[in-house]
This record gives sequence, structure tokens and C-alpha cells, in this order.
Amino acid sequence: MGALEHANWFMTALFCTMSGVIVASVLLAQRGRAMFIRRIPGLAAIEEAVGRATEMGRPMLFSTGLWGIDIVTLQALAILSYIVRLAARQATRLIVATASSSLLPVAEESVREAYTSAGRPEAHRPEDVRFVSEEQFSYALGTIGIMARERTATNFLFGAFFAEALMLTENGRVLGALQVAGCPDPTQIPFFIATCDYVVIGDEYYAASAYLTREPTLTGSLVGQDLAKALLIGLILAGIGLATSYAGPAAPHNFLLNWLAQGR
Amino acid sequence: MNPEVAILWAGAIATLGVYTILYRENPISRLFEHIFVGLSAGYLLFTTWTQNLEGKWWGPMVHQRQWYWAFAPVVGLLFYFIYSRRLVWLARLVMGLFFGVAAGTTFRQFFPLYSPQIYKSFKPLLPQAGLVWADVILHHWIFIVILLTVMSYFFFSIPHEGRFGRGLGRSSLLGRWFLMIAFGAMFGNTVMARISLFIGRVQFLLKDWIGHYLSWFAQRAGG
Amino acid sequence: MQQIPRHYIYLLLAGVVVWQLLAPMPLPISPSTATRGLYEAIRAVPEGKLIIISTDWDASTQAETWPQTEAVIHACFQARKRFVIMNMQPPMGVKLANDIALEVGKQYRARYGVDWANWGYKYGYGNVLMAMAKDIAKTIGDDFYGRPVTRLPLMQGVRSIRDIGLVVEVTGLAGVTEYWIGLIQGPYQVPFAAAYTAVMAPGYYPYLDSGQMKGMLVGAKGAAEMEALVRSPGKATTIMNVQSWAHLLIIALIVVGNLGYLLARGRREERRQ
Amino acid sequence: MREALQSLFLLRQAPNPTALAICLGLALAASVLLLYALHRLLGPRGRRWLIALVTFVGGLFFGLEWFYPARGHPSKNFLTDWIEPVSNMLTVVGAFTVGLGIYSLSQVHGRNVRLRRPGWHNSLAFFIAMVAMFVFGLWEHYLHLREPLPKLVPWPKGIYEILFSGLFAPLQAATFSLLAFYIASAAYRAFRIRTAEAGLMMAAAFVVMLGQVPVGAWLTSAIPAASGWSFFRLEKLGEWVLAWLNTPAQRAITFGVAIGALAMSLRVWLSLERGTFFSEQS
Repeated sequence: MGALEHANWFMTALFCTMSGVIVASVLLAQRGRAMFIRRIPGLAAIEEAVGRATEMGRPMLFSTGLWGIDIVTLQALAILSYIVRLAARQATRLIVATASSSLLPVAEESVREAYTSAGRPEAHRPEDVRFVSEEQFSYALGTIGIMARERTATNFLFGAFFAEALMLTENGRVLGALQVAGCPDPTQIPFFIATCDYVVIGDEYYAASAYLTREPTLTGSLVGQDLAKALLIGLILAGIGLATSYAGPAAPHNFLLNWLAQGR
Repeated sequence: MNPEVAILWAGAIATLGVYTILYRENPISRLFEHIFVGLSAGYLLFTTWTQNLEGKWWGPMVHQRQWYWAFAPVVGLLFYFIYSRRLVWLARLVMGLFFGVAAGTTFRQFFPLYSPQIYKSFKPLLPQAGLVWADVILHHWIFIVILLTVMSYFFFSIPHEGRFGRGLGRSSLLGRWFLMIAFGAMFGNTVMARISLFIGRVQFLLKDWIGHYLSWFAQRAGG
Repeated sequence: MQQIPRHYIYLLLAGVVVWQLLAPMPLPISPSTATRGLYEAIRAVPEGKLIIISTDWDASTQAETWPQTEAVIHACFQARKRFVIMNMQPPMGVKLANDIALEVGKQYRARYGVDWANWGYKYGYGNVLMAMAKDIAKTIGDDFYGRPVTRLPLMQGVRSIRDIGLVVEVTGLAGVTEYWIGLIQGPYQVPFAAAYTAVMAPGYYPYLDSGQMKGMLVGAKGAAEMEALVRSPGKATTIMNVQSWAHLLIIALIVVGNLGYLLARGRREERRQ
Repeated sequence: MREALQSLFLLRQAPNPTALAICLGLALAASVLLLYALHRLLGPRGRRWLIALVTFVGGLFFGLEWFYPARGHPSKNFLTDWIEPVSNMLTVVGAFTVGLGIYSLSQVHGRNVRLRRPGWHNSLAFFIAMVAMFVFGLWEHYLHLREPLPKLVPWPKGIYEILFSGLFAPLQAATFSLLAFYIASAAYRAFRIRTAEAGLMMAAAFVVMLGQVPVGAWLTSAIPAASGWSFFRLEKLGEWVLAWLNTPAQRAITFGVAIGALAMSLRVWLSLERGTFFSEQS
């Protein structure tokens, strides 16, 4: 089993089916088909978190995690732009801390856009979208410094987080901020659970923008994601069935496994 | 010059300075925070040149005379147009390119990343080839039940009503419990690594720094 | 008990670590079955056969692999088994292991070339192993010091892989084990055991379960257990003793917190009645 | 003339330094001209369309190279040879954004220093550290020192070593090691059996934590290793929890995240994500 350098026909077919299902349900939703989304507590809390900062008259912090322009951080920016809109309506200041100089202009741009679309372009302060550091731990210390000196009432952490996650949230907790955090990678979630008020776990992260905005495109995509997941479960069940039925000394010949293991 | 002693003292003072943040954010920790951020920024600047641009851009362009590298800074500097009202769309153009690349990277990584995880989940449910019932139940059955119930927790668009929905609701509740077990295990699994970082620092302070002058400490904390 | 200020927790942790480094109070160590397996495998090597210690590690993992190698060499000397050091990747491993063997050998008055030897760095993974299985002297050629291995007394009568009684792989690199098991342990039924960093060890439990691997050291913990078996506490014992104390402290804190919580809840319920 | 033009486009290498200078000048002029023309000619719709196109092509290139059938050995298709140079080009382009990051930092700290805000000396320390690291880093780089170094090194190298090994690395290590304290206090607070969920989390953490240290193995060493009960020896139980309870749960999360990322990528790639990334006004 070498490295998978290229796809085989099975992978291409599987990929196209999953992508097709997702795109199709986006298009269906755009035509106006109503879709259901269950409650996701961590995301429902965002409005409350913004409200708290407004009541206390103190700013909020949004950390985009460590990565540069990546799908994970783009999703974080989608959540950010929703929060900016809420903040703009309630005239609450929001500070964004990025750890990538290439992400900085993108974050700056989406924050400005969100302020504009909320009808308050004058409320945007470019110096509130900050680059802190590309080095993991100086980013952590620098961001903790922002929390402490700006006395943020609410901290949002969405993006790709690693060891620095616990550092940020533990200090945020000690400083008395309400914290909402989410990260697609499971390894830091236990520490978020221990230190944050609300946590967005795994896949809920990618459901966030659909849940928050109820935009048809996004809810449609969410339904498509569920269908693709069902497809994946079907595939796994089939694989388990094959593995079970090929019992015995005759070496397991599981064709599904071969299709998935050997690329070209 | 021989910087060894200066390195030792600077390291010890920096370490103790950072540790003051454990009391609370204070003027000393703030100073070291700024120094740290400054050093990282300077380091970023100089490594961007020495490890990236010098070898990948300046070298090929000037020494190998590949003239088309002249386009790279033009494209890169388009990012800077975010500060211009009229030309901002050019910044969006290059950002769009990077968005596309991010998406394309996800596409091409999909199978290399996930297909091993898919086919390694193909666990037989009956004893075979050296496995006994206890193995199969303790390992494979539990594995598959957890995998499926946790996945069911992440279905968002199906209401937990009706016969199927209620079943899904129950399964996702079970999935949530398994998730918590997993999170606890991950937490416990990280403790040792984090403590050893601190042991490393204490050994530096006691053995390398104090031990440099008092050999009793060097012998004790050596390990 | 429910709300110990965090500063006290920090002080307790720092205090325990410093105290245990400067004035250790050793906690008992009881070697796990995996560690014991490696120890027994070394003792079970028949008279006249060699042990190969393949030290495929370098400075980046030496916090774990150094004490592991040290403890394995102790075990070999104590059991009076002759061994050779070799490595396939990265070249530095063979130098570091050589230093360890010289240092440990002093305690046992071991002589180079008679009680142990160093085959040096042999690049080529699979090709080296396949060739070595057939003809060791020809494949290895010169030793670490550049002398022909045929001149070493301990190489008398050592021709092919049949004269090897055990292979111990010490590594932080994934993938080396597969070569040893696929090309040596499997085809020639040479006993195999290994020492891994804690990060990569979980991936190799299946080999242990299936018996392809006689024993395994897991990270610094495995090294500490081995040090306990050879009664020569060293680096790993120090570190793991501190770890044990720190873990016990954290567990004690959790227990105290829960006791406080249960007591407070009990009191609240009493009041309600 | 025609030949010169042809050689300009066919030759990826200028023949001599003068030609190189001319080529560079022409390339710069041409790109500025192109951008200017695009800016003048395209209306808002055209611009939006162009951005969507560039996004689509960027994603298509990297995606298609992997999915397009490859033949021969080593297996390649018509795009494979382009992956490396294009990735290189993108790394270089991305590297030019470093100025934006430094600008952002300098803006925040420069204002602190200029207005003598409280704590302005910290911002001054920031500038000194940044400039020193940059200057001595480059200086050290161009000294081209070879290993092994003598005990006495040239003074710029000495300063660089103090900055790097004396400050930067210890600051990194010390900050990282703060986590030992945070993890202890987080464990104390979070693991309360208030709910069944927290109780489960605590139990799993207990078993795994004890399984990793020798004292844990000692606690259950009374259980004979050969008996059927040996499963309950802490080191084995901890390993079982990690391998058979933790792994499937993590994997299930990963599958969900994989599909979520796929959906997000598709929306970004096809510019379907309206209203999030500045598609409203261009």
C-alpha cells in the first residue's frame, strides 16, 4: 500500500457522489425548499454572549486560531462576520486576533464588509483587526495580553487550535470573560469543555454558519452534509459486512478495502 | 565572544518572568510578552527572507535569471490594496485565488487523509483468525457501536421525532456519552506530556542555571 | 474544598516537582507485562547467540530513547549476553548508543569486541536486512571504528541470521519495525522486541498481542520499569517518579473537589428537609 | 524583433543580466498595464465574475491533478509536473503578505509609543526586540558560519545566540510549560460529578492518567498478569480506553468534520457562500 498519489475510479465516483449530493441540496434549498436544523446549544449562545458584552459596556475578542487561509479559518471568518453584524447592531467593540499575516487582510476585509452590510461602516476600526504573531506561544501570550488589557467581556475562539487553546481559555476564565469556543479537531475540545461556557464540537463547527444565518444555501448544504454522512455510514457498514463474511484462514479479500487503500 | 553565560542568565530570567503570569497578568509578564511578540515578529521577517524568498524567489530570479518571477511580488502586493477603497477588488482577486487553492487542497487531501480511517473501521464482528469472542466483543463491537452512535450525534437536519427520529435521538444521546468518555481519555492522555514540559524547565533552572554555580543542584536535578 | 484558589494548586504542583527532583521519595514501580516480556526475552537468548540492538533514534527523541537504550544494555550485560549495536537511520543513533555502551560497560568490566560490538550505521533498510540474513560479515563489513568485523572475537561463529538470538529495536521512527518483522522476524523466526516513544507505541500493540513481538518498552515509563528490573535507577526513574507524584497530586485534587461537592450537596439537601 | 519576442516567451531564462533587467522591467510594466486595464474595463459584475473564475481555477487545478487518471511510472498526469512549481509560486506570493502583519503590529505599538500611553515602554521593548532579531538574524545568516563553531564566535553571532537561545527559545519553552499548571487547575475544576456526562469524563481521565505512570501499574499489580482479570490492570485498561473507546469517537468526529470541510470547500470553490466573503459589493 503506497501513498495515495492519485485517485482510482472508486474514489472519484465516491467523491463525485458526495459532492453531487451536497451541491444538489444547496440548489434545492435555493429554490425555496424548507429545511430543518436541530438546536445546537453552543451556537445558540453566541447572541447571549454578545449581549453580555453590550450590557457590561466592554469589548469582545475573536481569535481565529493558528492557521492562515484555509478552509477551517474561512469557516471561522464566516462565524466572525455573523458576530460582527450582531456587534455592529448593538454598538459593541470587537477585537480580532489573527496568527497569520496572509489571513489578516482577509479578516480585515470580511469584518469591514460585515460592518457595511449591518449599515454601520463608520463603526469599523481597522486597528481592531490585529496580527499578533505567527509563533504559537507568542500568539498565545499576546492574545492573553489583549484579553487582560482591553478587559474583554466575551471571548470567541473559532479556528484551528492546538496546545495554546487551554492557555487562552484558562486565562480568559480567570479574567472573568464569557467564552464560546469551537474547533473541528477533537484534541483540544476537552480543554475547551473544562474552561469555556459553551463549546462547539467537531462537525457543529461547520454547521455554524447555516445555524446562525438560516441562509437557504447554507441550510441546504447542511442537509447535503447529513446525506453524505449517511452514505459514508453505509459504506462502513458494507465494509464491516464484507470483513465479517470473509472469516476464516483464507486471507481476507475485501474488495471495498482494496478500492479505498490503493490509489494510482 | 562567548555568549554561554549570557544565554544561561537570559534564559533563566525569561523563564521566571513568564511564570509571573501564573499569579496574574502583571507588569513583568507584560514586558516579556512584548519582548516575545517582538522577537517572533523579527524572526518571522528574517526567516521569511532567508528560508523562503531568498531561495525560492530572489535566487531563481536573479541568479538563474528566470524573469517570470517578477510577477510574484506583483500578485503578492495585491493583498495590500485592502487599504484602498477603489482598488480593493484587486485584493479580493488574489484572496479568491487563495480561497480556491484552499478548497482544492481539501479535495486532494480527502482520500489520503480519510480513506485509511474508513477502511480501518472495517472490523469483523465474528471471531476469526486468532480472535476469540472476548476480543471481538471488547474491541470490535464496542468500536463500531461508538463509531456509529457518535456519528449519529452529528446529524443536524433530522428532527428527533417520529419512530426513526426518536431512535436517532436515543442513539445520539448515547453518542454524546461516548464523546465525553473520549474527551476524558484525551484529557488524561495529555497530562503527562504537559507535566514533562514543566519538569524540563525546572531541570533547566536547577541544573543548568543554579547548578552552574552550585554543583549540589546539578547532581540532584540531573536525572 | 470546592474552591481551592488556583494559586494554591499552582504552588502545590511546582512544589511537588521541585521536591521530587531534589529529594526524591521513590514510589513503587511494578513493571508491566510488556516490559517484563523484553527483559525475559533478553534472559532467554541461548548461549552462543548474539543480540542485535538497533538504535534508530537521535537527539530529538533522546528524552525517552536514551534511557531505554541504557536500560536494555544494562539488562544484556547483567544476563551475560553478548550484543551488537547497529542502526539504519538516523546515523547519529549509533554514536549515542556507543557512548552509552562504553559508559555502562565500565560497571561490568566489559571489553569491546568480546562482550559487545558496534556494527555502525548501515544505510539501506530492507536491502541491508535481506543481505544480512544470508551473510552477516559480508553485509556489515567494517564496524563503527572502521575495522573489519571478522576480526572481532565475538563474531567467531556468527555467520547468518541463525546466529542471532534476539533483535531489540529502539526507535522514535515509525516504519523501521515493519522491516524487521517482515524480513527477519517473520521469515527466520528470530525473536523480536522493541522500545518506542510514548507517542508511537499504541500503534504497535497488535504485534505484541499477536506474539510477533516478545516485549515492548513504552516511552520513559517503559524505561523506568526496565531500570527497576535491572536495579539501576537512572534518568527515566527520576522523571517517572516526578510524573507519578504529579499525577497523584492531580488525582487527589479531583477527589478533594468531588468530596467537597458531595458534602455541600448533602448539606443543602438536609436544609431542604 | 520577432525572434527576440519569441525567445522572451520561450526562454524561461534570460541569456544575460542586461536581458534579465529588460525582461523584469517589461514583466512589471505588462502586469501593471494588465491590472490597470482590468480595473478600467470591468464593471462590478465583471469583477465579481473574474474573482469567481480565479477561485474556481485555483481549486480545479489542485483538485483535478489528484483525481485525473494518471498513467506510467512514476504515475503522473498532465498536471502533476506543475504542482510543485505552482505551490512554490503561491508560497512566495503568500510570503509578501508579511509586511501587512508587521504593519498591523507597528500600528498598534507605534501609537502606544507616540501617545505615551500607559505601558508605552512595553511597546518600545517590542520594537527593540523585533529590530534586533531581524538585524542580527540576517547578519548571522550572511556570516555563513560553518559547524563546528569555535568557542569564541564573532560578536553578531553571539548577540543572535543570546536573542535566539537565550530569549526566544526559553520564552517559547516557558510559555508552553505553563500548560502543566493550567491542566492541573482545569482538571480540579472540570471533573465534578455534577452530571452523568462529567462523571464519565472524569472516570475515563482517571483510568488513562493512572495507566500512564508506574504508580498506576503498581496499584493493580496484585491482579495476576496471566489471569483473565488482567484486563483490569490499570496500564492495560488505560490502553484499552485510549485504543478502543477514544479512537472510534475521535474517528466519528473526524468523519463528520471531513464532510463539513468538503461542503465548505465546495461552497467556497463554486462561490456559493453568499454574504460571507465580500460578494455583496465589488
